[in-house]
Amino acid sequence: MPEQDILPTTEPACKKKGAPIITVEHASKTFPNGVAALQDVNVTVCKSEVVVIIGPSGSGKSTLLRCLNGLEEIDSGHITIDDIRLNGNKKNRDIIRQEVGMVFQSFNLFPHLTVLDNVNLAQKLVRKRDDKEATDTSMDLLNKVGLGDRAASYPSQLSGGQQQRVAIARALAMHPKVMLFDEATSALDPEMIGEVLEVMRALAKDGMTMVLVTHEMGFAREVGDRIIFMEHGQVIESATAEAFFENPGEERTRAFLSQIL
Amino acid sequence: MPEQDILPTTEPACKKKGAPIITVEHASKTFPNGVAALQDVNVTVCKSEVVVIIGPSGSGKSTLLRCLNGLEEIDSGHITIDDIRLNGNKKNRDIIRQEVGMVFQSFNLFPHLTVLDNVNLAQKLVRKRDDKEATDTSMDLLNKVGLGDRAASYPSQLSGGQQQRVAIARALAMHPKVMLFDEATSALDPEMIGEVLEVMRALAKDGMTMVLVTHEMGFAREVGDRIIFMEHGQVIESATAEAFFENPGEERTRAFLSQIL
Amino acid sequence: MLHTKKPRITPLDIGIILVIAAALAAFGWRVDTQLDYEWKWTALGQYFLLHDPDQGWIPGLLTQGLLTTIKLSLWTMLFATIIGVVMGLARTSRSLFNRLIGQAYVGLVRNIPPLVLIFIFYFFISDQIFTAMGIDTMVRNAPPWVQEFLAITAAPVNQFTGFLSALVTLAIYEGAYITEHVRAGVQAVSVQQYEAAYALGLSPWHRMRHVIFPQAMTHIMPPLTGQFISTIKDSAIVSVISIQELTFQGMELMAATYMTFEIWIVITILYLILTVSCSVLSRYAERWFRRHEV
Amino acid sequence: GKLGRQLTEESTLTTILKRGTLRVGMDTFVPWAMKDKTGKFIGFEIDVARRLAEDMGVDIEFVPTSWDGIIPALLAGKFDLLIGGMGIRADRAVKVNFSIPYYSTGMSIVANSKKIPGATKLEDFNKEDIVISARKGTTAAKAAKRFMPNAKLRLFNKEPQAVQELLNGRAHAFISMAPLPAQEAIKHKDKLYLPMTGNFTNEPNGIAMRKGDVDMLNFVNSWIRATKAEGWILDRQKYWFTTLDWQSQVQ
Amino acid sequence: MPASSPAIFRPLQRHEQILDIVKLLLLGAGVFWLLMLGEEHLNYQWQWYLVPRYIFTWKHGVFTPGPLLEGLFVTFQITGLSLVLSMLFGLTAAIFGLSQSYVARLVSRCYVELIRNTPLLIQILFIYFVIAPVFDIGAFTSAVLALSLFEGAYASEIFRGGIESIHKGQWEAAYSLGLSTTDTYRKIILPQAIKRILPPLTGVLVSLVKDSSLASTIAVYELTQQGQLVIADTFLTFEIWFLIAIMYLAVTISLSWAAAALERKMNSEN
Ligand SMILES: Nc1ncnc2c1ncn2[C@@H]1O[C@H](COP(=O)(O)OP(=O)(O)OP(=O)(O)O)[C@@H](O)[C@H]1O
Ligand SMILES: Nc1ncnc2c1ncn2[C@@H]1O[C@H](COP(=O)(O)OP(=O)(O)OP(=O)(O)O)[C@@H](O)[C@H]1O
Ligand SMILES: [Mg+2]
Ligand SMILES: [Mg+2]
Repeated sequence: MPEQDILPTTEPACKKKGAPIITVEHASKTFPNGVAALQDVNVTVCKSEVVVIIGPSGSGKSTLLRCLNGLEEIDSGHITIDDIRLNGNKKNRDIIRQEVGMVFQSFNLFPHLTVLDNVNLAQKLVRKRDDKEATDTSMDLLNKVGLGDRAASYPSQLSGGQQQRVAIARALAMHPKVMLFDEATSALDPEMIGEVLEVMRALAKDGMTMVLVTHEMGFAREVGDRIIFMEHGQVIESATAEAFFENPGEERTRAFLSQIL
Repeated sequence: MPEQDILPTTEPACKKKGAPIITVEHASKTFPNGVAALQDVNVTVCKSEVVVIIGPSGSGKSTLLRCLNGLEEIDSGHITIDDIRLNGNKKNRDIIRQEVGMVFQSFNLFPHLTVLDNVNLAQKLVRKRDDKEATDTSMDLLNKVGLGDRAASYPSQLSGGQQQRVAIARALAMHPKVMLFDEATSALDPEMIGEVLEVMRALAKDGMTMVLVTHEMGFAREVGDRIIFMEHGQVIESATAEAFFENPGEERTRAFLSQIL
Repeated sequence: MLHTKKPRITPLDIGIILVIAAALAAFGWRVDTQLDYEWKWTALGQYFLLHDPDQGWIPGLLTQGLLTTIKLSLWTMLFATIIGVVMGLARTSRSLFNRLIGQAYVGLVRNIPPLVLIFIFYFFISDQIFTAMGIDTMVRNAPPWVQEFLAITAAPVNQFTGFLSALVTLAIYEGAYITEHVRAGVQAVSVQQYEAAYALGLSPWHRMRHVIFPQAMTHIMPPLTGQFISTIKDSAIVSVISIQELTFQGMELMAATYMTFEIWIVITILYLILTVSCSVLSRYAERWFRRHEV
Repeated sequence: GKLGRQLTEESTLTTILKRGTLRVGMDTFVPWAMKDKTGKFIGFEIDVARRLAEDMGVDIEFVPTSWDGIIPALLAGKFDLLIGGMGIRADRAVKVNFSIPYYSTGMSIVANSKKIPGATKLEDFNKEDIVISARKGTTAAKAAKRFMPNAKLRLFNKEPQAVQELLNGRAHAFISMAPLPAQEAIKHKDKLYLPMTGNFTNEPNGIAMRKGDVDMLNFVNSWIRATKAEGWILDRQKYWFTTLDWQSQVQ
Repeated sequence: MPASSPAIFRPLQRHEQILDIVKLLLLGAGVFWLLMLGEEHLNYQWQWYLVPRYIFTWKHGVFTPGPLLEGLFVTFQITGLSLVLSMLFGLTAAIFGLSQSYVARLVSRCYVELIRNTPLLIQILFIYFVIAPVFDIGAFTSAVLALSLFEGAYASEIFRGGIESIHKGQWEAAYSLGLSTTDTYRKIILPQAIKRILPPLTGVLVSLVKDSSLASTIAVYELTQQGQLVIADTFLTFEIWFLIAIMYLAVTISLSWAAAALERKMNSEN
């Protein structure tokens, strides 16, 4: 468990919600091409909390998210998820990947598998569930996202919004402790965005811990418990949604919001 | 010279402007796949007139334009440009192609040639100008479109708006009697559109005969002497810009405008 | 595969190193115990450069073979490119006649083993054509400076027709592959480029010459240089019709000296030197053709 | 008469004299024909061909040709005469004309002492588990088939490959025209031995040329008779086949 | 009119097509006539009637394959075995080349470059005369080994291209679900890559059939070797060479057709 006193003052001490489940301490990452995508980032996410990361393009939002489930490795600092350190140890990384679900902007469904198989696959291979158990879980989730009747379809036969909902179901089927969403709606038409946001809203209500990157300020405000504003690989501001939008602490944040809203 | 009385009533008799330079009479075209892209189209364009063609997607606007410089052939009807018939006769077609300049939506610059060579090429090969003469003409035009200093660049080193302006200079270098623009700005960013429209505006002022397809109603209204509204391969309405936007004659036109504006 | 980590030693590295080490050890042990072979590396020098009391230093057998291989490859590539461009354009032309000819050519040549092609060409087709054209007499009666020139650029008079047969066979064989590269390259140029050229009033020839072909070249260059490397390799096969190129000279040498292993190894290295330097050169050529891309 | 003149006119003999060069087809075959260090051809057949050209008063030119294509190459006119240790055989004579034999030789066999020690007669090799190597398209291959029909035959494009096969212990024996087997046995005393001294076949070798050319045939036959009588051919045979003096030219 | 030709070309009219086909037939006739002319000059005695017995004999209702047919069968054997092996080599080299292990990438690179930069003829002879005696490998095995190493290098580039063409997001999605690298290859990447890999791989198969003719140089009794032996026995040089060419053509062209059909089927499935 990370020591609370090393966290910067902008980070809450998880009073309202549960204990911290994600802690990022002094995380830095520089890409081989010299871009410093993360610079001394400190973030704490509490259980059942919904954290929204916003910021201009290239500010390191995706990189932070990708570091959280080990798709990228940080150069220095520490990331701890559910008391497990992501420290280059392969075993730890594999456990964390199972605990953390990720939904990508471009869906990344497996095009050669049916919707059901997309959701079943990792359950069988990683969680070692048998076919019946996996299918039960999958159908349950697909029904929840409103796609029970499309289980036998292939991804290419679905609309973007439907594909994104399958991607969410696929991640949920692993019963992750944390869900990460990277601009999960920005590849969608306006009317399809609605469907996906609906699912995410329901998840938030159910108490799922979520970290999401979005450009939808309206949605951020609605579901976000806390908003983190990033720029140039640094966390500029971290505040409750209300405080953030009503009364941003930083000059830069204000400038950004005035542009967007 | 076409007889005036065979033209439909919606076509003007070129009173204000010069004599008719383009006449399209009963032109029809059906693609091998059965799509009737043009159905009995009649259009007259007078010298120095700027005609804007608008209409929903797939209505045959591009096809009409492409027929005007022989990129496609009509199945029946007649097209006469500057007193020359486009009747499948190769010699006529070659003359007409030199008289008619075309600017494409996707620029279609030659990527392996510098900006200057792009503008020079056809002058030297078709108009048989020597290098000095061609370069003088080219530099003159490039300066006019504000790209005199980029003559030695390759197209890939230019922004979209700059590329489109080179394409215009390239077409103008042949001293065409008529310029055709097929959605010349729709592949561009908003700020780049401005640059290109500026050049087209200047051309219109100089008295160049132009036929353009655009979705920019504001621009259509500003530079268009006459607006032609097409749908399903047919000309639905043809009227002065003022009359067209203020008081469209047809129900269908009104519906279209209400959607767009 | 995602490269998420900095390079570090993985179990796979260790496994492979072990396997390679084991294989080498086994090979060494077997060579030592099983194979009765006397290595004579030092004797190889004279086959590269030889001191002759009368003529001074002269190229040895292998050097001669290497030079022939280079000359043959260069000529082959020149003619194969001409054939390939003509046939490639035929394959992309509007005329069905041209396309059918291109198709028949490519289909026929690419589906017969080169070994078989070479025999058929050598004994049957090229021989008839060359005899009919009287090339042999022509070369023999040519003035000395022409013969000298041919000897330097191609082959000495007495081997000229053989060289020409090999050249024609190889050019036709490689030409079929270049045809396909050219076709793909031309077809990779977008239709819009044709339309732009057309709208400017360029004639079909000018369109091809100034707009389409230069762009197609960017696409054609990489496979074309690859084909050049193949040509060097494929030229080995004409050794079966006794063209005195590198492989042939090597085999002759083995016949005389029985230094089988040394000579195979040296020949392999010589081919490697040729092809690798070729691919280095080709990289520069490709870059030159791509200079308009930023 | 007229016809006779035409025939003479069209004879290869006339062509050679007009051209001033005799073109001779052969294939590398130690010590019949091979390259020395400088790339010049040397060997028994080479000497014969050189002498023939000299006597005709023309230049000589060698056209090395792969053995399995050598008869078609002759027919196709790639060279005028085939002087390459070709055994006179009826089936070959269907396609080409042979001169009278200018020398005779025969097949002999050399065996690997580890693989099959102590063999003394051909029957020892006529077994199913015996592998015999030889060169493709030669009379050696024919002889192996005739005398050892039960043995397995492995045929290569060139002799060295067939010999290497024997040295590598993958063939029990190697058959070729004498004296190659004997010379190999001397070179690799520790590994190879001669199961029997002398040859087990006797083959007359002739010079081959295209059919229908009486003048040429006549000329070559006369030349052979004359040179043989001189003793020159025998002398050359001795030098190339019984001594190893020529080795220094090669290595 | 193939779809690949620029749209600017007007499709051919029916009569133009017929005219072109007639022109082609005329050309074919012309070439044939030239060949006949050359043949006359050659003074070669054609004996096609002797040829059939070398393909097969049919006596008293008993079918006996001749040497050429037997050779063709061996060619098939070499091709089939080499195909399986070369897929194995190719896939291994491709996965090595894409792996994170430095040594694996180096090995894969060296293998592919070495093989692609030296003549196959040299490789076959080298393996048979240098490597094979050391490990006591036979001629047939050597041929199969050389051919599969050779085609494997080309196959590996095809595999690599196919695998790399799979969008990076597929790897990321699989990893973020906790799948291992092996599972990701097995269940996600290869099933998708195979569709892009299969068509160019059929090219490898055609090459294998053709290149197997080089096995004749190390005394493997496949089609070319059998042909050469028949020629050595009978001097039916031209007849046999033409026949062999036709036999190879028949095999390779039917393979190409099958490949094209396969490709069409795959495209229509998507
Ligand atoms: N694989 C990579 N290699 C090199 N640089 C990278 C890589 N991935 C991202 N970057 C760089 O790192 C910086 C941060 O990228 P990141 O994708 O995290 O931004 P972002 O905040 O998600 O932006 P966006 O809102 O556009 O998605 C950018 O400057 C980007 O160019
Ligand atoms: N080469 C072609 N072959 C077959 N059909 C075509 C072809 N080109 C155009 N069409 C069809 O002809 C109709 C008219 O097309 P056209 O491109 O002229 O429309 P448009 O008015 O320019 O539309 P947009 O505003 O989308 O550019 C469409 O239905 C189109 O699908
Ligand atoms: Mg991002
Ligand atoms: Mg259009």
